[in-house]
Amino acid sequence: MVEELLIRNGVVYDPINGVKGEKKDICIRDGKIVEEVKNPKVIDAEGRVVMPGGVDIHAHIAGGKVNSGRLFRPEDGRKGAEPKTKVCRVQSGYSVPNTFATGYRYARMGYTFVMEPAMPPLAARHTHEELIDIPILDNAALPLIDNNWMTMEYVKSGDIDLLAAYIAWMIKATKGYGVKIVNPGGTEAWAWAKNCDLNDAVPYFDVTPAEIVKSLAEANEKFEMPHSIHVHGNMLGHPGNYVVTMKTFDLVKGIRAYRDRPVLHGTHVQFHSYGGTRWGDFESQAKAIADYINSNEHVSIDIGSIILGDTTTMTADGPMEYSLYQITGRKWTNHDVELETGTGITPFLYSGKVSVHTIQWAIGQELALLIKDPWKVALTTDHPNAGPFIGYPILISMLMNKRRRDESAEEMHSAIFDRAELPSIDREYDFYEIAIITRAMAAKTLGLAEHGKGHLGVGADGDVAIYDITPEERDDAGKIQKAFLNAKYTIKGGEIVVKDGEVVAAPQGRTFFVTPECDEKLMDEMLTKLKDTFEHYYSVSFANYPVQDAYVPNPYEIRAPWRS
Amino acid sequence: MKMGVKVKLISGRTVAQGQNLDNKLSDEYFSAVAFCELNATDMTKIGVSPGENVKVSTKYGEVVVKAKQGAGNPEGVAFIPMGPWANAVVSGDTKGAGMPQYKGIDAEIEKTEEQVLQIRELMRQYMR
Amino acid sequence: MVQITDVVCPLCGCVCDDIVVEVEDNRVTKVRGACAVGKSKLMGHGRIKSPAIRENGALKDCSYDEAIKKAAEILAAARRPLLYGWSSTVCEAAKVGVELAEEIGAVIDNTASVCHGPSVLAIQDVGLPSCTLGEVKNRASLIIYWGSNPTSAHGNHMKRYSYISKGYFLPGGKKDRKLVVVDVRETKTAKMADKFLRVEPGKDYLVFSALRAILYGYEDVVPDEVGGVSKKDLLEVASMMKEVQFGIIFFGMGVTHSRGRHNNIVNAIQTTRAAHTHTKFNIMPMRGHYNVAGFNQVCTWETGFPFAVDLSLGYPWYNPGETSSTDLLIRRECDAALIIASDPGAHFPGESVKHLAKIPVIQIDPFPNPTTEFADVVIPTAISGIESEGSVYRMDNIPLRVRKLVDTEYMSDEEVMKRILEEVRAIKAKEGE
Amino acid sequence: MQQISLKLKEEVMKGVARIPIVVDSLTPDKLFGKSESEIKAEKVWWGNRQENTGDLFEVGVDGEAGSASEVKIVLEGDLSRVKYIGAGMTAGEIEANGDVDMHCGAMMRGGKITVHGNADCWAGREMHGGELIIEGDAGANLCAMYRGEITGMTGGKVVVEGDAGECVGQYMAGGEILIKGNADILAGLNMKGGRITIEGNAVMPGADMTGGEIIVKGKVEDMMPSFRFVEVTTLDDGAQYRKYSGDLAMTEKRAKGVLYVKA
Repeated sequence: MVEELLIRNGVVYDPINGVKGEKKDICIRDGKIVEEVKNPKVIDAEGRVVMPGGVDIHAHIAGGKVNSGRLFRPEDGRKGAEPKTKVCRVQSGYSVPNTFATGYRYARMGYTFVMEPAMPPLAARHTHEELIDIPILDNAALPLIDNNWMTMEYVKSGDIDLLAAYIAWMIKATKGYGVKIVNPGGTEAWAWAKNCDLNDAVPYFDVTPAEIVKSLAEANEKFEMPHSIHVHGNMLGHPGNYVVTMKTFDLVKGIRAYRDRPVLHGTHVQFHSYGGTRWGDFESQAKAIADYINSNEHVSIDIGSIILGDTTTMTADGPMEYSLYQITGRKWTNHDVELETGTGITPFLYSGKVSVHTIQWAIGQELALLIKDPWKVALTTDHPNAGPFIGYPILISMLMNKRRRDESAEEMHSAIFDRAELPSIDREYDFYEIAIITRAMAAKTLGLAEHGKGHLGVGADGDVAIYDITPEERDDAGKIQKAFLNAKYTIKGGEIVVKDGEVVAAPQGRTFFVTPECDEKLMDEMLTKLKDTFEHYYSVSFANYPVQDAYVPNPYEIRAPWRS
Repeated sequence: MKMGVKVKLISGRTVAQGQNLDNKLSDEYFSAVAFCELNATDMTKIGVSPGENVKVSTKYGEVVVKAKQGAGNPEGVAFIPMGPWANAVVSGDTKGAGMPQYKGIDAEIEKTEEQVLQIRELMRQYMR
Repeated sequence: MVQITDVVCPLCGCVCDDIVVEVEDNRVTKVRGACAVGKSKLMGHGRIKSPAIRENGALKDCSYDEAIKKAAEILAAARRPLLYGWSSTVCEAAKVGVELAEEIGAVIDNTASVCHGPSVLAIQDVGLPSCTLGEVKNRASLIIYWGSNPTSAHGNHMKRYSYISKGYFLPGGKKDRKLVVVDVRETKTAKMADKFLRVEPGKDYLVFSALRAILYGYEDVVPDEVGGVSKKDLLEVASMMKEVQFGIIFFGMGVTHSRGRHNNIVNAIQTTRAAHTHTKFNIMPMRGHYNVAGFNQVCTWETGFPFAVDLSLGYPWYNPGETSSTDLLIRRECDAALIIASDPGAHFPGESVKHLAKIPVIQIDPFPNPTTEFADVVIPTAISGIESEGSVYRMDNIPLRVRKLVDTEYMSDEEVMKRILEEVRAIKAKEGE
Repeated sequence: MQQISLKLKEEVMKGVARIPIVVDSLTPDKLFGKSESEIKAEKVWWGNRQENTGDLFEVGVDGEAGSASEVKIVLEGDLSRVKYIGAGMTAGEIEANGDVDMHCGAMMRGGKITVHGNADCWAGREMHGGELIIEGDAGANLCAMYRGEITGMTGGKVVVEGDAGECVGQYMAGGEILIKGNADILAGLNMKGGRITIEGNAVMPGADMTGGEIIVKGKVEDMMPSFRFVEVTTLDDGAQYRKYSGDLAMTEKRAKGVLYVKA
């Protein structure tokens, strides 16, 4: 690793520190940003766009679900096959790349941190084994804690403190980062081939998804958690679901976060912004959702925008994947996880010739463009659900260039003109706003900024992306896409990992995890019940459940004290 | 002249075979897998009684094993525990699927005076 | 005497993790909770005493260093090497194996190739509606074992996870469940069944299609007898499947090994999908070795493909039937092989063993076996799950960490693989100069 | 016309191991316009190492070609471990004198391949056009898809003079296959278009088919139990056939396949 690095003459976009495209030098020593350096290796950025390393708030990159996707799609695997090089291991896959390709391709886009947003607690070891094998990227994972029997029982009895003790134990046991919610109640119902809407009773548990979301938000805020609850709501992908989405957001209004951050992060909201009553009259309700976000401060979102083409959909939302498979008749994998969650996977082709897909394509971008404050929005494709992450540069070029959007719309199904807003929106993102939705917002919302991610202030990690484009070229959509796909330089922890779009070094990333600190008496009371549950209903023993330290070889621990 | 019976040959796991997985060069393994289970009627047909030797012949080879009576076997179905003796006569052709046919092979079984080869002798055959 | 609880059993795909083991002067002296087969493994057997290299016909003891160096020389020189086995060792060793395969342009394959490889091919065609074993324990009121015989192959399966176990929604255990067995012979498992269907060898495919037709409502086209099973029985089983709240099919090598191979499994899965239009239905392969699933996981996340991965062209190419071990050997493609934690000498068809016996073979294993008889380099290792720890994946892909119960002088599989990789790289570097 | 002859040197297949050679780089498209010495220098994979074509094959070039379609490649010697013969070719002709290894004519789009012998598995895999003649037997997965794909052959014509292995034309969507001998189990598996004609016998033909047609002129062993008999009808050859529709195991909605079996 280079000890000292000086990035000279770059035009820097560092939103967390309010730096809006200033020509500015960046100094790095021993992997951290510093005021000045003595005899550094110098990179002349020559007026190119310079940003902090990218931070992805939500991409399925590791774990049993992702690997089942790889395993059952050799036809996707062969698409991305590349031989090993002096630096890189073998690569394969397009929508479900192998772990090595995942690290290399993100790094080539200038990203240095990715959040794996759906870790089944019982299979957490698997998620961590894959994270170990993803080069370069720092990472973290969110355990699924909403369909768990223990959660639902505490929600039913209203013991928020004991629920907090349970999530504290779960996050610790899984070396996780926060609370993930996916189709609350619906995934448990799916174990009986059923589903739940927001206010339906979960079969046999006599609680509603609404109660689960509210209780988990309250329990989460019992600690100084870096991140809010991370919510994939009910009825994903159903026409008319935008109402459910807003009702879900409303549930947690008034809950007080311990610091300046939302109390709920709504993920891949494109899939939750649907109007109409069936596919026939399907339409965009992105505007309604955007209006809600614009007039409320307690919710942040990521867009989950569509990339046209073939992809692999995967989620803990089992019933949703089943209905998708019912539409396509293609291969379908389901994997329900005892007492906790589930998994559904099926391939899907988004076609610009299909009205519904076209409207979906519009919705993701509409959300980004209609929500006024970019600090409330993160750019995602819910990789690989709405499309693979290597499609980000396409999205960036769309958001920055109305002409490109209009040209694309012309090529697509006419439904985009009468059942979506996109063609009527003139807004164009600038580099500063792009820097917000691809790094700063995610770092802030995840509570990672104070841990050195997503900005270039003194003391921050030496994670820097230098793109081969100048501010003057902001109208060249093609060049923007090219520049954001293959960074001129990506620097990770002060080490040059990408040069001229090629991976030149592949160091190990770190895994961030949170340790919520819970009152011991509470914990003991909760454990009595938990151990009994293991004894009678789990298929593994309590002693073998928690993730051993061996699975987090490069740990970064964040403590979350109990709020008195 | 040859007094054989035509069967579908199956190979598979047994408890004793599993117990000696790490113990294959032993007598226990030999007695756990070097036999062929036949239906009583089939045994009478070839005039063999339990403990006597039979020769199992298929398109792919032949092997001598001890005869055993298998209550569960229907007529025309023979069973040899998975292992080198069974594999001496199964088909290696995977038909483009990567998997040999270990089960349901056409075989002829006859009584024989020939001895059952010990594991090392059996392997030596492949080393010629 | 030390008592160790919650021991994870390193034998079959059940990976029972509630075993109690007693250790006295560094030996396992007592085992509670394991099945007969698992107990036998934990109690231990005779070992390979020392590393050895074959010299004019006979194995001659040598040091680890010599054996590892020799192994590396063989592999570095090979034009079509095969790295096979991996199912009775931990994922940590498999990871080094994939790296070695990349380094030397080898084919890497595990025992799934001759076990549930066809199940993987089937999953790649139609997917797998499945669940973890605890779901079966808590919810499954109908259990179907099709071409699988747990009483012989998975001793604790019914007790811990399925027919006999008690679960949240089925507190009565087997009183609350129904058991159906489909097989070509009346096995011990079949004798326990509420309903036993005896199918003619090689006719499973037809039976599945008939069931699907019935489940979709076209029983009118189904003939009176299919593959030895009467239409009456098919209708009965179909209605059992429709009426339960949660059912599961456990299938084994009875279907993967017989005529139809992977397509039998495709059809079993299609049958599950058909049943799923009526109620919750799942299906699961009865994976054999305790970590056969784990290798497939590691190989998939590292190469994109689960087994039979050919790295000879630099990038991964996967095509069982071409890149699978049995084919490579019967076609006499390989010019060297590394065999780890498995015994093709005993478990491959004679035709393939013939070629294996002719080429340089490196064997890495704790125990002597038929493969040792012709191996040219023999490297004994610690027994994973007894003498060394690591990751393994249960038949339902739940990851567990097997323990180290006793100390050993032997190197672990992972250490040996790392040393071989280093040696190979050293040789390559020299060649480079 | 130009004729390029490639004779595999005997020593290449002499060893204990018979290591395959990958020759997708030796098609009329890729060799057109190359001199003899350039062809000799063309790289081919032999196991995990790349070799010069000239080191493995005796190379002869005769005549001139104005385009790839005027190039004919003649392969001689022991070709039973020579893979990907004519893979991806779009024009010209390849003649193989002897048994050929896997993937012969895979992904081919045009031109003609004639095999004077047997072809191993995956001949004509994902073939889109052109003509493939196999004078001997064909292995399994003739004109099938690659693992996990849902489309196999989409166009072109394939003739097998002998027998064919399992899963002929799996996921076939278009084109024509003629098997003059017998077909092993599951011919036309998952078929959705095109036509397979089997002059000999077939076992479990048409399973899971959703389109296209299969004609069996010999006997059918193990007829699928999920097909519906429609009628007895007469085809172009004047003979009477039992017509079935299926596969109902794919549900009535999708069961648009047609199977004719000689009455």
